[in-house]
Amino acid sequence: MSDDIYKEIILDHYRNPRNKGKLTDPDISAQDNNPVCGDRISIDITLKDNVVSDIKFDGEGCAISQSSASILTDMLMDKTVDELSKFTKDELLEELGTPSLGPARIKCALLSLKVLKIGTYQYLGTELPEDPEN
Amino acid sequence: MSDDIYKEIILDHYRNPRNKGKLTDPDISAQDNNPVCGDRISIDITLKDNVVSDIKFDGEGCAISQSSASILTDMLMDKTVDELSKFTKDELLEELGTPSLGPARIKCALLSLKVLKIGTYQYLGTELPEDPEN
Amino acid sequence: MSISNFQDIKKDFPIFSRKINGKNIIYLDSAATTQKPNEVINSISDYYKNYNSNIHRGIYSISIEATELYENARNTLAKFINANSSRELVFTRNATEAINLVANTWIPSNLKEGDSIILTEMEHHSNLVPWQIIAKKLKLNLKFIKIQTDGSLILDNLEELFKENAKFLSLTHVSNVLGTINPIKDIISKAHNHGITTLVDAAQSVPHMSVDVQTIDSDFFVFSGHKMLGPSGIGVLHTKKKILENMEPFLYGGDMISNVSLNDAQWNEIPWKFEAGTPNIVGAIGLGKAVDYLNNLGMSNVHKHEQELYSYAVEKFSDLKEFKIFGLENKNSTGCVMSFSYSDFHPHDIASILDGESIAVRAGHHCAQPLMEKLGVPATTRASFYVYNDESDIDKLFDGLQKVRSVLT
Amino acid sequence: MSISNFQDIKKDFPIFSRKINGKNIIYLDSAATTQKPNEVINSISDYYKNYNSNIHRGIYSISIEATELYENARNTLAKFINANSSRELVFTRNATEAINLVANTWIPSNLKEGDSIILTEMEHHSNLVPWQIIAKKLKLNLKFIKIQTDGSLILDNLEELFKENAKFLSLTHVSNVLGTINPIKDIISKAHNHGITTLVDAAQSVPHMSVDVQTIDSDFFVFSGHKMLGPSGIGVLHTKKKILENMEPFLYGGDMISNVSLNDAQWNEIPWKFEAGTPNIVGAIGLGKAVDYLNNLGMSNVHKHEQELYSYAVEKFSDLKEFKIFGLENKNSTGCVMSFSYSDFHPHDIASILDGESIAVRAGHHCAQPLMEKLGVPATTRASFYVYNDESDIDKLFDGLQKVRSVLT
Ligand SMILES: Cc1ncc(COP(=O)(O)O)c(C=O)c1O
Ligand SMILES: Cc1ncc(COP(=O)(O)O)c(C=O)c1O
Repeated sequence: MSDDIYKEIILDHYRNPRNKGKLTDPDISAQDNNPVCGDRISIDITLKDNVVSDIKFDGEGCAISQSSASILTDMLMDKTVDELSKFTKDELLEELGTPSLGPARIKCALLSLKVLKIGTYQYLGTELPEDPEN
Repeated sequence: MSDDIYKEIILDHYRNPRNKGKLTDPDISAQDNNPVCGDRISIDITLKDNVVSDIKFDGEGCAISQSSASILTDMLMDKTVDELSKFTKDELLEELGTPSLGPARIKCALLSLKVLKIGTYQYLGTELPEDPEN
Repeated sequence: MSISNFQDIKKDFPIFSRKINGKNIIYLDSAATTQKPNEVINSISDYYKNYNSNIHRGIYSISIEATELYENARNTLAKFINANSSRELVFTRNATEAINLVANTWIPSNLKEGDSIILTEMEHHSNLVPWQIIAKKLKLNLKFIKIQTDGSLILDNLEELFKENAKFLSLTHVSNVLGTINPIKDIISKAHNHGITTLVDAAQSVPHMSVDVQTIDSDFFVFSGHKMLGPSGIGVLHTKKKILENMEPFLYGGDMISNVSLNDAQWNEIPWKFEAGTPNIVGAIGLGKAVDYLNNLGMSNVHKHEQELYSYAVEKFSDLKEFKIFGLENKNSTGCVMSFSYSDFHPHDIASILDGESIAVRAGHHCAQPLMEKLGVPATTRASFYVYNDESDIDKLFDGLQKVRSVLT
Repeated sequence: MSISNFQDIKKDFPIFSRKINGKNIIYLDSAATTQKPNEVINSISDYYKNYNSNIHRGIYSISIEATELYENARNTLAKFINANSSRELVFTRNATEAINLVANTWIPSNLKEGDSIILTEMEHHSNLVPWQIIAKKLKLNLKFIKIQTDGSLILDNLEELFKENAKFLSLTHVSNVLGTINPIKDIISKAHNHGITTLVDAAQSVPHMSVDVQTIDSDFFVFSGHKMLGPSGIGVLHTKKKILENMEPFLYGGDMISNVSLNDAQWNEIPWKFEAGTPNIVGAIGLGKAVDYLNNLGMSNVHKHEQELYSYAVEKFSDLKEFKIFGLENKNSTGCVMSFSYSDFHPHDIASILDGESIAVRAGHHCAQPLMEKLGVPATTRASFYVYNDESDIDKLFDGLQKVRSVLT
């Protein structure tokens, strides 16, 4: 609920996003937007032997949603599909360094995770849980 | 808003209503009810040379509505039709001795006047005003 | 817990310090609306003084706090009626709006010409007129569960009524005229056996007894905040999640949408999909506080308190000449309502003369004209009790009725 | 009257005594909802402490007093907008419900397949989505008066739009995103020439300038109490008497009926015919007090105050690099709203960082997604002003925006 949420790591990724762009022929690909604020994130993943070999995100929106996507994609390199599907929001929020984002901004921070879950469940052919990012 | 409204004249007419009943072949005849409380009043009037020669009321309901009908009919004997149509609520309320009945009960007190107005306007063939009892 | 244990609580309700013509108010009209404890009144001021802001969309602190207060109130209400999830609760203006919401949304998508809606003869106008209207519009039939003069429903021919094209049943949990508690769990279970969807008008039950919507198994369940110590202008519609999710919205506008273009819109999730425009935020928060207050008393104590008051009244009035309590024979009653006739005195005169003694009772048809016809009277006088009433209120009513006789005879 | 003359009034609003992290709240979100003065908050407590009871039907003193307070509030509101009669005013929950009421009652009885409803591209979702829905249901067409990027309506082709099957026009008086004042008197008069019935969404005008529904000559006119110092959960629908009298009711239940049998019902007179169930009594009374407060300030002073604040802001921000006010070119604006973009900083980040300075602004589409598309942005940051704002609030906003830049670059 204050500028405390703009930690150094968030500002760093906001200013210099990693893994930004698209992949051609990704194995996993999904996108979603937050209708309230218009933030938009897409994630493309290429797998090799069921392990993330390349990952990119694209999108636009606030510093929180964009840096969180950048940070998340950084964290997913070399993970297995199973690990992707089990990745928790706590892992992401801890890395962001802002465990108490508050209800208004947490959706921004978790948008990329939601997109990851949508893509992974689609890839696995299993049904998406009600609140996939939680 | 208290028992102060039960003046002696009201109680007298409530206990011994005057002019109660029906007329055969009245010149003016009307009835109405107060949907909120179910009070019901009818008034019959016979005219001779445009003057009230006989008048009766009938109905059921609270002490206020019934005694007011009794008092009103007493006041109308020998009046001309023109006088009936111009009869004011103030005249009636003054006679009732309760000028400040309060909004909840005033409709009971004025029901008979409303019925009189309905009947008189009908007889005259003129349009009833929006709030005939006022 | 004896009646006396609740006696001190009049102090919690500031209106009882007001004097009219030097007399304290003897308030016996809680079935119309209840008085409010300091906790509720203060929660309203507190909201306006510290948190007031628009909810759901704000990024700043007070808006986040206000949203939390509003949604916590929903949680409190959900627990109070033991809902499966707070997302099954929609805030409305009152019970009436909640019933209209169902009549306008669920009914047209699920019933068709020739289908029947079942009601009872003891319904409040709010649980009668909306069904008359939608029945006319869609060419549905209305059928009525009849009542006996003791105020209980005639239930032997339910199977008969529930056969054929019966698709929807709406009935009151507790009668606002007689206090009768209907065996809704049984009736609903039978209705469900026939595939009939059900609505319970709980406007007079939720304030007076503990209820459990999961046990009752109602599909829709409605009540009003102002009848249970809560503020003006807030009510609740509880609906089973599966049903609510599949319903079309009722009102359209801000907050209930997720996405809008010039010619199209998508809806927000439940329950917000049903809350268009800026809601009565403070109403919801105050109602949450009212529930806290009731929980503190304990709903079974509330029920017991009213039953004891009612018994005390019945005993006290048993000697009064020409005094008749409607539905007295019926033992299955909340005890929160006592409708009576007194000699041939008109209820309006009784109420007016009692008002002179600063006693507030209701006179009229209590928005239940069809039931009045059944009782064979145009109107009754109704004294209704709540947590803050005590024996002395009933004693005052008794004295007041003596006064009525002396004035009118 | 200069800006400074209003400065002392922050004291009337208790929320400005609250501190968050040691800082006073700089509230710049009044277009979403306004803060409440002590007079309004106290009138609510006072009602619950002294008069609380159900209205219209009670014979006892507090019910009569409560009814008077409620109906006096209606009179106060009627005078405030210069209605011909207080019986033309229906209390609703909010502007949104008022619009839905018209869409659900007047439209189906008066429009038929192929007819058109005219809107504008700057409508709030509440004045857009209800028309989308009824248009789909009745196979009506929606047509839009377009806007230019300065926020003004393009009015040269009105005659074109109003021809053919145009039957209804609904438009906002003042834009909640840009503050633009639309020339509604002119537009309505042209619409009436074509026999088109009109609704004005006055949610953002009534709080900020003096309005006169007889001069405007609108057929329907709606606004919300919470945006004009009033309580939660109360709004107003004003309708010309002739129209209101001929309209079918919207919601059905207690209080709106005059007579009920099991299968039929007759309606009460206007406006009560449109107020089903126990209304938000305290909401209406509190709104009456809010109007008293505004009348005391004088609506032309309120308008002037906001214009002066806006000018001050425009001047102050003119030097700020990469700062853009939307609709600035438009001179016909209330001055109560300043929507802006700032560099490529996202509105949510701006609002979050400002919140750290205890400054409340709104970020988002402001329930006006179609307008956002027109402006070519997904969202804006919006600062909105009201009677209690002063230059120092704008100075703080300026400092806050410096902070935003330093955090984000
Ligand atoms: C122009 C306009 N119309 C309608 C509304 C809806 O008001 P409410 O949410 O009080 O119904 C708003 C409020 O945001 C508004 O600004
Ligand atoms: C049984 C019953 N149902 C419905 C209602 C309507 O409640 P409200 O006016 O709060 O909508 C009442 C209130 O009188 C009631 O007693």
